[in-house]
Amino acid sequence: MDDKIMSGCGLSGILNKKGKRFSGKDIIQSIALMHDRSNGLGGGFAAYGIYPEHKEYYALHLFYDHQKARNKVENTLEKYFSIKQREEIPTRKVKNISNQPLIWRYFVKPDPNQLESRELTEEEYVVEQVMNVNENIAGAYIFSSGKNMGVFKGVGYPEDIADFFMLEDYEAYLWTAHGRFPTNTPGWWGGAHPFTLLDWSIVHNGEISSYGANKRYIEMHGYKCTMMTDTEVITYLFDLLIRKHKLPIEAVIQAIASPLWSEIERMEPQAQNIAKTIRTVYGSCLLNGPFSIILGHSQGFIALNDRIKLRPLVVAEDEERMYVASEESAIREVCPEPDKIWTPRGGEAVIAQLENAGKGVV
Amino acid sequence: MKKVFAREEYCLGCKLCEVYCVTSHSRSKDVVKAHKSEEITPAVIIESGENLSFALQCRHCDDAPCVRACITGAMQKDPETGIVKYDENKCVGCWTCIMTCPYGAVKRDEYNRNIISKCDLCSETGEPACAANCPNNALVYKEQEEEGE
Amino acid sequence: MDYLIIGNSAAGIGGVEGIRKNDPEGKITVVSDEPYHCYSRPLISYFLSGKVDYEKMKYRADDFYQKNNIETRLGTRVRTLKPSGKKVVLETGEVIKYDKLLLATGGLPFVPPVKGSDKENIYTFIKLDDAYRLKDIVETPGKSGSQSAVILGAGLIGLKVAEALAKLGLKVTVVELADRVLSTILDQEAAAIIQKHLEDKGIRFNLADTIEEFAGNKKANTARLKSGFTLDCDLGIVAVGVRPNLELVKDTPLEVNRGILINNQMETSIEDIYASGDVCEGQDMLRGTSGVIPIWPNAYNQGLTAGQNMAGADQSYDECFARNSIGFFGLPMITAGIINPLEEEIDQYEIYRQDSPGDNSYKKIIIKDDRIVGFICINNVDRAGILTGLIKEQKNIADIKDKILNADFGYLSFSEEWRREKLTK
Amino acid sequence: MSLSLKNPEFLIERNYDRCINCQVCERQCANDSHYYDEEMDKMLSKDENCVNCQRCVTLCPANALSIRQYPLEYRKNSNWTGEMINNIYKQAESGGVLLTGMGNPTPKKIYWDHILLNASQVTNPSIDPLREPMELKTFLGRKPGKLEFDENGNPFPLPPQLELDTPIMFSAMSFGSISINACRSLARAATASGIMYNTGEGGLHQDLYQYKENTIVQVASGRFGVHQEYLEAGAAIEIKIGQGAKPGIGGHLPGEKVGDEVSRTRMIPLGTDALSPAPHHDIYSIEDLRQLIYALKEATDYTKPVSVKISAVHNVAAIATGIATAGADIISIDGYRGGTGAAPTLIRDNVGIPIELALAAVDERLRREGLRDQVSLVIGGTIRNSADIVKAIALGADTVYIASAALIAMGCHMCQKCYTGKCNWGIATQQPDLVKRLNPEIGEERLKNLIRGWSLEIKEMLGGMGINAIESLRGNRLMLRGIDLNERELAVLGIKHAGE
Repeated sequence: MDDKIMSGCGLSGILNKKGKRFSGKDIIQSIALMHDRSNGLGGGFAAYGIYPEHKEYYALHLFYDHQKARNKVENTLEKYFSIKQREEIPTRKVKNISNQPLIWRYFVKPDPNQLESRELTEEEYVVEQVMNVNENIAGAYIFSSGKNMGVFKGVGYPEDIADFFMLEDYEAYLWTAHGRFPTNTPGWWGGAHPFTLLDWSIVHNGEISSYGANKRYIEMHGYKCTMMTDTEVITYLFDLLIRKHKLPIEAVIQAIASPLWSEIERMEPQAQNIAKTIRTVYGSCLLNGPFSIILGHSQGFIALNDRIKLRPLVVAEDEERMYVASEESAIREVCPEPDKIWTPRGGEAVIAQLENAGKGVV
Repeated sequence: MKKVFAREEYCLGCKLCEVYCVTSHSRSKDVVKAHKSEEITPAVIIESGENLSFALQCRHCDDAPCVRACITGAMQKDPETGIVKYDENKCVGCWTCIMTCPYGAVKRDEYNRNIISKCDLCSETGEPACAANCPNNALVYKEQEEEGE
Repeated sequence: MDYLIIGNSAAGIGGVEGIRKNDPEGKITVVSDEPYHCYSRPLISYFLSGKVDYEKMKYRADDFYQKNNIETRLGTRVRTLKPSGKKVVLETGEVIKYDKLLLATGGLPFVPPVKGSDKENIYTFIKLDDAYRLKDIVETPGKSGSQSAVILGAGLIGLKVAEALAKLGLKVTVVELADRVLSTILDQEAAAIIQKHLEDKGIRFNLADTIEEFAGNKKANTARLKSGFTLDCDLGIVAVGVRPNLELVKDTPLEVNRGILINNQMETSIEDIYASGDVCEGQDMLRGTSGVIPIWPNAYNQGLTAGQNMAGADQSYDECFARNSIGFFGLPMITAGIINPLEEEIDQYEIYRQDSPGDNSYKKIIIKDDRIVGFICINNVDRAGILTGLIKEQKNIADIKDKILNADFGYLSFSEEWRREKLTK
Repeated sequence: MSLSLKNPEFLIERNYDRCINCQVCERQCANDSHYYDEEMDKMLSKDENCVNCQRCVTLCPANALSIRQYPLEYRKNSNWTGEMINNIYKQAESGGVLLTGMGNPTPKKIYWDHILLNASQVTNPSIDPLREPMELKTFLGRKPGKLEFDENGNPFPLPPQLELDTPIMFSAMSFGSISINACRSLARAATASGIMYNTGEGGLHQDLYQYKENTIVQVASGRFGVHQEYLEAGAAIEIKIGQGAKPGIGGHLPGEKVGDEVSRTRMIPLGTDALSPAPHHDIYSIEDLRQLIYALKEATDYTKPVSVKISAVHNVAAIATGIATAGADIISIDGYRGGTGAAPTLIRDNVGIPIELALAAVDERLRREGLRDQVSLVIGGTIRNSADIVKAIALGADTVYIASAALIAMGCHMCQKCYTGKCNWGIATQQPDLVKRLNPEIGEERLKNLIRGWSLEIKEMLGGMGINAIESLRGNRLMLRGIDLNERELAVLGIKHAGE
């Protein structure tokens, strides 16, 4: 049983509601402004819409510590998936980035025979295999597993990581970014944000005091917490509640950032019943302690604060775009005069989604 | 007015009310000294039978018969506090108050001084000593209930 | 409203306090032939024996009249009462008009026609002046030890003065026509206890006898008894009783029997004239008859009731019955109500009796129709008021009669319901 | 046997400089340990009668009394301690079972004292409960593993839940073992504090039906006082299989404690011993338990959660899993140190396992079986303070039962003489003059204060951890560290050692 990793952070996100893709320059500029919120020990980005040519395939991003691990993983992948394409993720040499692992990506589909014999949904099958690799193959780590999206992260300041992965060359309709300030030095690329599972990506600033309770709850539901980070647990909670339990997003928010009982008491009867029932059943999902998170998914993002707002979070809207960031300046850096800019209350989720969002969770 | 009321269902018959009554009316205000070196008659009357007991003090009647009967004017009802008190210096020990009190709440001094002993609601400290020290709240200092309550 | 009160003792003071309960403003005048601040008449024997001084005699504080805004005419006798003009004329010639009048003139000593009772050294004993006079005599240096006192009457006054004189060292003999002491308030047994107790303290008794003559020159020196005995008599006191002081009303149309007749509201037969105390005759609640009950609490209560009614209230006092708390040489006794039922009615009564001769204790409770009508408690008088209360309330005690003599008789002896009713209010 | 070898256990010391002969001690001692000697004009004592309940010491207005261990020193011997020797004297004279009262007093390891709590520093803020909301509300009852909504967006109704304002309940203590005034105190305090009290196995006195919303009615092997109206008189029903002080045997109420009211309430003849059978004779297996659970649910129309209470015994984790699958909504586990009322001494001191280990094992097992979020877990057996509660919840409990602490709050001085029925504090007695000594208003007030004080402390500790809702503590073992524990103990508890 390892100790959990603590960290403070800066985060940023930009969505084009029309689904128009744009380069990584804006998000890099925004997160770079909050340089001081991180300490060079972790930076990362999630980008949605970057692989339109492979959009039917799960894009697996992997870190390998060594070739042996890669061989093992590829054996496994070949057994359970059909691999459409495999390649090293292009990077460039950057002064401040060193000790990088081997970084590969694979566009895969589950092997139909295997899938059938396992009697799982395609997504569950993928999750199981991701968990399997991450838990059982030493020196290998799948850090991105969604379709038409990808995570790019590593040890370094976020702007350096962006430079390293050449993100200005990618185009996405949704970007989220994260700069990390961990209080210990794991020096491991997998520990950076965003953290993902399938399409879900989480960037998170905070310290979840309820981590132990959340972790044991989520583990009871078949998840393996290998990373020992809050972010991992949060990702799994969203995955459980949204994908597996199929809860409406409002219910998920109420489970994760529950209203106070005193607020519930003041609600209208129907709302009160809903809130009370959710808290009764999902008390163990309550994220307690300071946090702000941006949950990215194929249809948009959800930005959320802890219920007593112990961490900063600002949201803005301007024409086609929705912005979210730890600091207002990080938004104004790329959008000096937004139509609307505000600070959501604690526990109040900001749900930003594509205008033509149809499928999926929201 | 506020008076001390007994709740027999909780009275233990321990007679601590007597002990604290004596102490409260002592010069020393010390339990041990009050009993060992002062001569004070407790103003509480404790009735006890099998499994039942209660403590009784002067009821401080609105229209107190003892005040009306007192031959020396020693017994007076304080118009402000409602407390029925007596002036030890005026009392001659004629016991007319004992004859008159329907509660039997006036006692003769136990040390053969020709004076009486009765409750003065010693509430300097906010609550008479008997009620304040009753270990089971069998004596409560509270407003008189209205008729019919 | 102008109030006039004639009398400055229990009934008069009761009257003042009754008026002031309802009328803090009206003018009150108190007239008394006695020159003193109101004092406690029952204490005159204590005053005589030196147990209390004048200060302690005062029935109310020095500022009583001032505080109650009373005009006083003390030491001034009322010469005439004129009900038709609603006024009185004082001996000084002053005329005082009144709207409401309270007659609280009290009683006068009853002096039977005993030969020689007008001699210099034969006294009565009901007022402070009487006490002063006696005090002066007995305190004359060198004389008291050798003096012999003869007291006619073994009632309350006679015995109290006997006690006082005995304490002062006089040789005291009490002569009483009845066959026992305190015959109106004690039965044979109780009287014997008291008599014995007084005898132990040096007082001698000649019962079932009376004085034929106080013999001597200007001063009597011998009392000759009907039985033929003679007693040395340096000092004689006639204490056979009091009678209502009716001097002021004898020439008025006020209805009078032995005393002024009043109803329970203390009203006399003339409107706006009230009477209270020893001067009047009220209903005895136990006997159902009208009579004079000359006891202090009665006087005060009647005065208080009269005063309230004079000031517009509608009070009545109907708890009139005999009751006495008295003691001799440290032996207390309390008695109330009917002590000696008439011989012919004796079977209507139940009598509970308890005595313990060793310590002079005696208790007797007289019950009629399951209700207490009278009691005697000697020595152990504690909580006797409960019995008095039961008489007043005419409480049916059928279910607790067996406990009535118990040492711990009290509220626990009653039903919980009754107890709660009494104690939780 | 004219000569008893039993020696006094206690020595009554009286400071005669202070004693005022008020006789309060004499009047307050149901064991006749004090008396006034008229000839000597002195209060004297009979040490051999003293049980060290401290009633006289507490009520003595002159502070003239103290009670000490009787200074009886046998020759030093680690095997044959004074206690062992005295017990043998007792049994050699009585030929009976050694009886005692209250929980296990032997010096066995208390794991609560080897567990330490965490607090926030820098990386996340601690929360100040005096300024910020701090939520202790807890629901007990079965919950669906996942919540489903109808077409109108409303959640399907949950099975019945007990709603607690704070994660503390008064554990089962029967009317009979404790006095009606003790029951009243518990019921009223539970009502005022928004928690539950538990009737124990003695039925429910008519006066207590009014506290229904805050009552758990117990059904035990004796079925004393169990009838339809009784089952409906609680907010929940608890089947008692075992209790911490005496796993494997049933409750025994001596006939002396079966007076009028107890006899009526239990529906047994006056003055007869109320002996609960060791097992439920309709439960010889887990499937029998299931039948009883559903019989009770049927009887109450599925409106009340059903709890099953067991002693913490060796294979408690497996048993608890069985209970969960048998349909219980709440599992209640009573540790071997716990106990109120009477028990055979050697059973109390030697049977069962510590609640801390049982709790850790059960919570872990239920999680492994995927059942923990569906069933509620209540534990008891020496919860001595609020820190014990915080540790219990962090180990995995939903809420705790307290009984000894509740009795102590009402005045119990742990003299362990519950079985005599002569409790001088009016708690474990049916003697009317003694029962009266516990004024339920005072009992209620003291219990309310205890619950309030402990709740405030729980809030302080939660706030220190940076948590503002009790559910975030539940099972949060990362908030715990062990000290002076070996690897096995740490592993069973599922916590790390301090410094790790």
